[in-house]
Amino acid sequence: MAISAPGIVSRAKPGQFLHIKCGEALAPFLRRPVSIHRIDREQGLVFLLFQVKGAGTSWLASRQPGDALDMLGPLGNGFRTPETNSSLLLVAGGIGIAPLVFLAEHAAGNGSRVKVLIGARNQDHLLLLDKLEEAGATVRAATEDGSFGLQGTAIDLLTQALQEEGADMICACGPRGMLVKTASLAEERQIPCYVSLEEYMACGVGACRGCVTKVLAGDGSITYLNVCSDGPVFAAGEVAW
Amino acid sequence: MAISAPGIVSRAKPGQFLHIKCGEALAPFLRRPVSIHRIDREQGLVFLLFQVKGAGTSWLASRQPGDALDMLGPLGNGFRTPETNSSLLLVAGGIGIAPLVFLAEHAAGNGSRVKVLIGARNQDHLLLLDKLEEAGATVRAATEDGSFGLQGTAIDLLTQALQEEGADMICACGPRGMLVKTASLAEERQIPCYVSLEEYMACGVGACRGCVTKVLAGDGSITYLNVCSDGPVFAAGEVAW
Amino acid sequence: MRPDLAVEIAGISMKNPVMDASGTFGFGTEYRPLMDISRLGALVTKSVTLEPVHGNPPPRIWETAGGMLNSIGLQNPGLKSFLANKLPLLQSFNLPVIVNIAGKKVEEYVQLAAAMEQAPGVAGLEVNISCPNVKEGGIAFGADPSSAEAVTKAVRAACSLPVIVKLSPNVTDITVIARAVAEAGASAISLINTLTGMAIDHEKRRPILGNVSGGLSGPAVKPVALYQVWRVCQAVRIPVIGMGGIMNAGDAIQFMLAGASAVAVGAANFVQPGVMLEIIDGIEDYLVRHRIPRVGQLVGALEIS
Amino acid sequence: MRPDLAVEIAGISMKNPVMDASGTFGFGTEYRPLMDISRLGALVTKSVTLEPVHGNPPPRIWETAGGMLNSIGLQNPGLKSFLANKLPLLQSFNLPVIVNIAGKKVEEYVQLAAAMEQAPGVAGLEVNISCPNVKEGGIAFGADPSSAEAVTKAVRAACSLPVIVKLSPNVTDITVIARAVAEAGASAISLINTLTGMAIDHEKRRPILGNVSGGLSGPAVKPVALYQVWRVCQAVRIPVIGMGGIMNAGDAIQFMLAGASAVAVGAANFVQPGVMLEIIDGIEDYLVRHRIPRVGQLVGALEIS
Ligand SMILES: Cc1cc2nc3c(=O)[nH]c(=O)nc-3n(C[C@H](O)[C@H](O)[C@H](O)COP(=O)(O)OP(=O)(O)OC[C@H]3O[C@@H](n4cnc5c(N)ncnc54)[C@H](O)[C@@H]3O)c2cc1C
Ligand SMILES: Cc1cc2nc3c(=O)[nH]c(=O)nc-3n(C[C@H](O)[C@H](O)[C@H](O)COP(=O)(O)OP(=O)(O)OC[C@H]3O[C@@H](n4cnc5c(N)ncnc54)[C@H](O)[C@@H]3O)c2cc1C
Ligand SMILES: Cc1cc2nc3c(=O)[nH]c(=O)nc-3n(C[C@H](O)[C@H](O)[C@H](O)COP(=O)(O)O)c2cc1C
Ligand SMILES: Cc1cc2nc3c(=O)[nH]c(=O)nc-3n(C[C@H](O)[C@H](O)[C@H](O)COP(=O)(O)O)c2cc1C
Ligand code: FES
Ligand code: FES
Repeated sequence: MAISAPGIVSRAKPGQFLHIKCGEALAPFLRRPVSIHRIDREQGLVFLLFQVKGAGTSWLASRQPGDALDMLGPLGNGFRTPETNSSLLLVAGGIGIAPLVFLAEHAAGNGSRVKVLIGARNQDHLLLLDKLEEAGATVRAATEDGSFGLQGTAIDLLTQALQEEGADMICACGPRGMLVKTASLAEERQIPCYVSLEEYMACGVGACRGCVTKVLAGDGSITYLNVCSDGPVFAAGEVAW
Repeated sequence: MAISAPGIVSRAKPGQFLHIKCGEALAPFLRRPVSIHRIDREQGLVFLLFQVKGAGTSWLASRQPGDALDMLGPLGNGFRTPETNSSLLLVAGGIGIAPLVFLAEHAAGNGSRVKVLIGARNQDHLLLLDKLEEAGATVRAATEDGSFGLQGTAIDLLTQALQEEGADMICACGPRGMLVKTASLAEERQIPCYVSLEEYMACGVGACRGCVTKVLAGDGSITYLNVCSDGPVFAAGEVAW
Repeated sequence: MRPDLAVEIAGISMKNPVMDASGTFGFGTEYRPLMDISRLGALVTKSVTLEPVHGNPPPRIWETAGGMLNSIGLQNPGLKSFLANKLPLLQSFNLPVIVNIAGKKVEEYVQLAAAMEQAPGVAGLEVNISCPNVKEGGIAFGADPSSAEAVTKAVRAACSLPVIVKLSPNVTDITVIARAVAEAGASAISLINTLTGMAIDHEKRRPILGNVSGGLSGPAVKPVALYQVWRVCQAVRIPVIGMGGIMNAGDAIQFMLAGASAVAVGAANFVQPGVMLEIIDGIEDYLVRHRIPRVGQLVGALEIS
Repeated sequence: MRPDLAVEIAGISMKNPVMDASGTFGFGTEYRPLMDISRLGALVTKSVTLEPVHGNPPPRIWETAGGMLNSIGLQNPGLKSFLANKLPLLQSFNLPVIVNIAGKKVEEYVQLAAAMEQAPGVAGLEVNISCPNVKEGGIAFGADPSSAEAVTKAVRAACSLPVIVKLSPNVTDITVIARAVAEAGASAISLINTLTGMAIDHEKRRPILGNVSGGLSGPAVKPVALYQVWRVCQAVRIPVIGMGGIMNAGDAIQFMLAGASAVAVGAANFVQPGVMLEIIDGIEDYLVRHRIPRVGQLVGALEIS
């Protein structure tokens, strides 16, 4: 889905999200967080990629060309910009690919070597291979049923990739289980790793403290940070999984 | 709005209504009662005529050809069928014309002489004069601003009509104030008079007792009857205004 | 193998755990043209009082966000007419009939209970001590543990029918009331009745309901209902019938997981007549999908870590 | 002539009757990029406690029909950090700042009150005796008239700031609590805090919130809130700040007609940041349209026949 939103585009960073009012009246009540999937700076377009899950996303999916959308954003911290010429591994599970495409395009444009590892249930869920390669990224895919690429998961791809070559930075988005494994593989090899988390959200701007995730403070104590405003991207080592 | 509903059409009587689920999810919560405006027996079509007032009717107005509608009905008692060859005065205030068109067509088809008196705010609110005349009814109109017909109200038309000729039966639908006056004019002249009432409704089928109107029982005591199942049409003399 | 949906509440055997919530299904006959009523687990009547009650002045209904207010005021034809005109028809459904009774004084509950005991085909009583829409009695009995206890004891003594006491959610601690009625001999508890609320027309600067205040029900109150059912189920050992905002099978299962042995469906009937049958089917599907042989295994199966 | 929107609550002068509901607007700064905060009548902080509070485990938020559950658990940086890091920024808005305080013991409320009295730029206190999401204190104080009275008396004695006591709707008779705090010296009352509720994931057979139960707010609770505000306004003479499900100017006016002198907006901020400014404008439009010169004339102007 492409939306004209020059104001958002001009400020958008990879890993940030939009908080979208779905439905005309009170149902659904709360906004829905959706990552910025890609942007087109020249045309002032922001792209979304989302899975229809419930009332909010199915309303969103039924928008017609020309409809207006009420979106807050860009929100959140976004991924740390990789240093130029560094080598980057992006690990995507399912719809977790959404924000990583923006990051891949951004980093590749910055001169980084970007390899994207995508795990999906089957071929139908494998999205955007072409777009990523166009942007200059290398892509490896795995499907659970083996219908495309490796039969296995994004974690299998990551294990393989790390054996082959290593990386300066790993960024991941996907199911929590995948993030946990990514974090531990990265830690084993001491590679800086960033993960994008999800939590139910109300305000989206850090006011309500509804979207917290448990983190380890520097002194080892445990505290809660907002996924919406302190995240959604966290250093993997900081998260109390 | 025309809806294909052969099951409803085959049982529909003038004055009955449909109870319509508006909106896909929980908002709006309750169904909306809308009169059967006309039917086309051959094609199995039921027609609705409604004013957009709030969430329910605006959702209804935005339906597209081919959409499905969840409708209960026909519900309610409907108007008493006039005797053949009787003379009938129908008094409509604003959108109150909706059920009276079905009645006019039905009664005219039955050989009755039907005169329809329509009061509206202005010309734009004057609906369906042609359709009524086509059906064989005589039509008199009044607008508050004088932009069409008499400058005045449906009650002015009724007063005039009663002076000119009298009637065997009066049926009215419209704002409560208009119904009260119609009832008292009818009573003065001892003409049987039936009014169609409105009340907020929940079930629409007589189960919840939410839609009651105050009536005078035969013994002079006051009680509450359901507009949905005992009405919406009541003998004017029965209603405790 | 099809899962077993049957439940027994206070000696009343039901072929499934789904019934209507009192007052939303009239005396059964109103919905007959629209659905196969005999498929229900039980049928609960509108509240019956000793004398006929005219109820509150209209408007009595108002739609709210995710729910509705009502201020019917227990309009019903009274005991005599109920026995003569309504009960015979109810029996034709071939279902356990639970008669909901309401009174202004303990003595009225007693008379009603005694009369129902004599009447043919009454499977049990639901004692409404929680109606927010009447001036005397009603909620007053349900708001105070000692009067709740008094009504329950008196009804218990007046008949040998199963006595289900229906509680009001408008209290500080519902477990106190629940324990009081359990100790007073209630066979089961049902909850929640409506939450007291009001609506205002700001353009006219007047209350919308003729009775000023009314009772809130529908999905808007489901979180409150689930919480109170869960708390009551932990506080007492008698079976609980859960209700408040149930719109579909998922909602019904949530109440059972919270501890309810059966569920009642209210406002949803207005939105979708026949929804109770879909709920029965949906519960069965869920049991099949989760390979659970008996619906009773859901009761209180909520896992709290 | 433009109507006069100014109100005075317990000595706090506000240029209009609209403020945020505690906990839905953080400490003010979070919404600064999205709206002109200085247009509000007053700013109410998230609850501040003596020591930092981490709050409840996630999930803490769940959407419900017409509203939401939250189980934040009073997460806040504690008094010291509040005074050092939050209060100075709050002052920059040039608004009356009302600090919401919460404690586990009466003594904690007292210490908080005394500290706020010393702090520069605190216009008044809102005393939260109604949080359903903490194990100790919170709602326990608001559920019982004598403990509500004790907290109020102690805070009243500990400082000379206006003391607004925030009540819980989860009680049998809110007028009893309202009278108790009024007699104990409260300058004003605010209500409602959230209704206790819960949500269950029936597929996983687990509670959805990490804390199991949470507080319900949003339009779903508006009928309950309006009713309780109306009742409290008839029971006490001190001013009332009304809240619970206010989404637009019409809702706000309904609360004022029911007797509230000012209103607070909670969950609506999440749905539409800036909604409070639209509410202020909408109230002004309403007054113009109805030719009412002062907003105060709406207070309690509900006509009941
Ligand atoms: C920062 C962030 C970025 C996201 N980006 C994307 C994206 O680019 N593409 C995409 O398909 N999905 C994304 N999600 C998940 C997306 O927000 C949910 O799928 C969506 O909110 C579901 O709403 P619904 O009404 O369709 O489903 P329902 O299940 O009906 O939603 C019910 C409630 O749960 C919340 N909820 C449900 N699932 C999630 C979830 N995974 N995360 C947060 N809240 C949830 C909803 O917001 C709503 O409040 C993102 C989530 C977060 C937190
Ligand atoms: C028997 C009957 C037949 C009707 N026939 C027609 C018709 O043919 N054409 C037409 O335009 N209107 C008709 N109405 C009125 C129509 O039902 C309302 O205009 C409609 O319900 C408004 O819904 P809303 O969501 O658009 O407005 P809202 O004002 O948002 O509705 C809020 C609530 O009030 C109820 N409500 C509001 N106005 C009325 C009303 N006048 N009568 C009953 N409930 C109301 C709604 O059903 C809803 O529950 C009829 C009403 C009744 C009782
Ligand atoms: C229109 C209406 C009438 C009701 N009448 C009664 C009644 O007579 N006796 C009673 O015990 N409860 C009555 N109730 C309460 C319901 O039985 C039920 O407890 C409540 O509505 C919550 O369920 P729901 O959210 O599914 O509607 C009534 C509810 C509604 C909506
Ligand atoms: C996310 C959230 C956090 C809240 N935190 C507090 C709090 O810290 N202190 C407090 O007194 N009330 C708190 N409340 C209650 C609100 O101030 C308000 O009383 C309630 O939400 C009803 O208003 P609403 O329906 O407009 O949200 C909180 C409410 C929400 C939704
Ligand atoms: S959603 Fe409110 S703090 Fe993150
Ligand atoms: S709407 Fe239920 S009885 Fe008429």
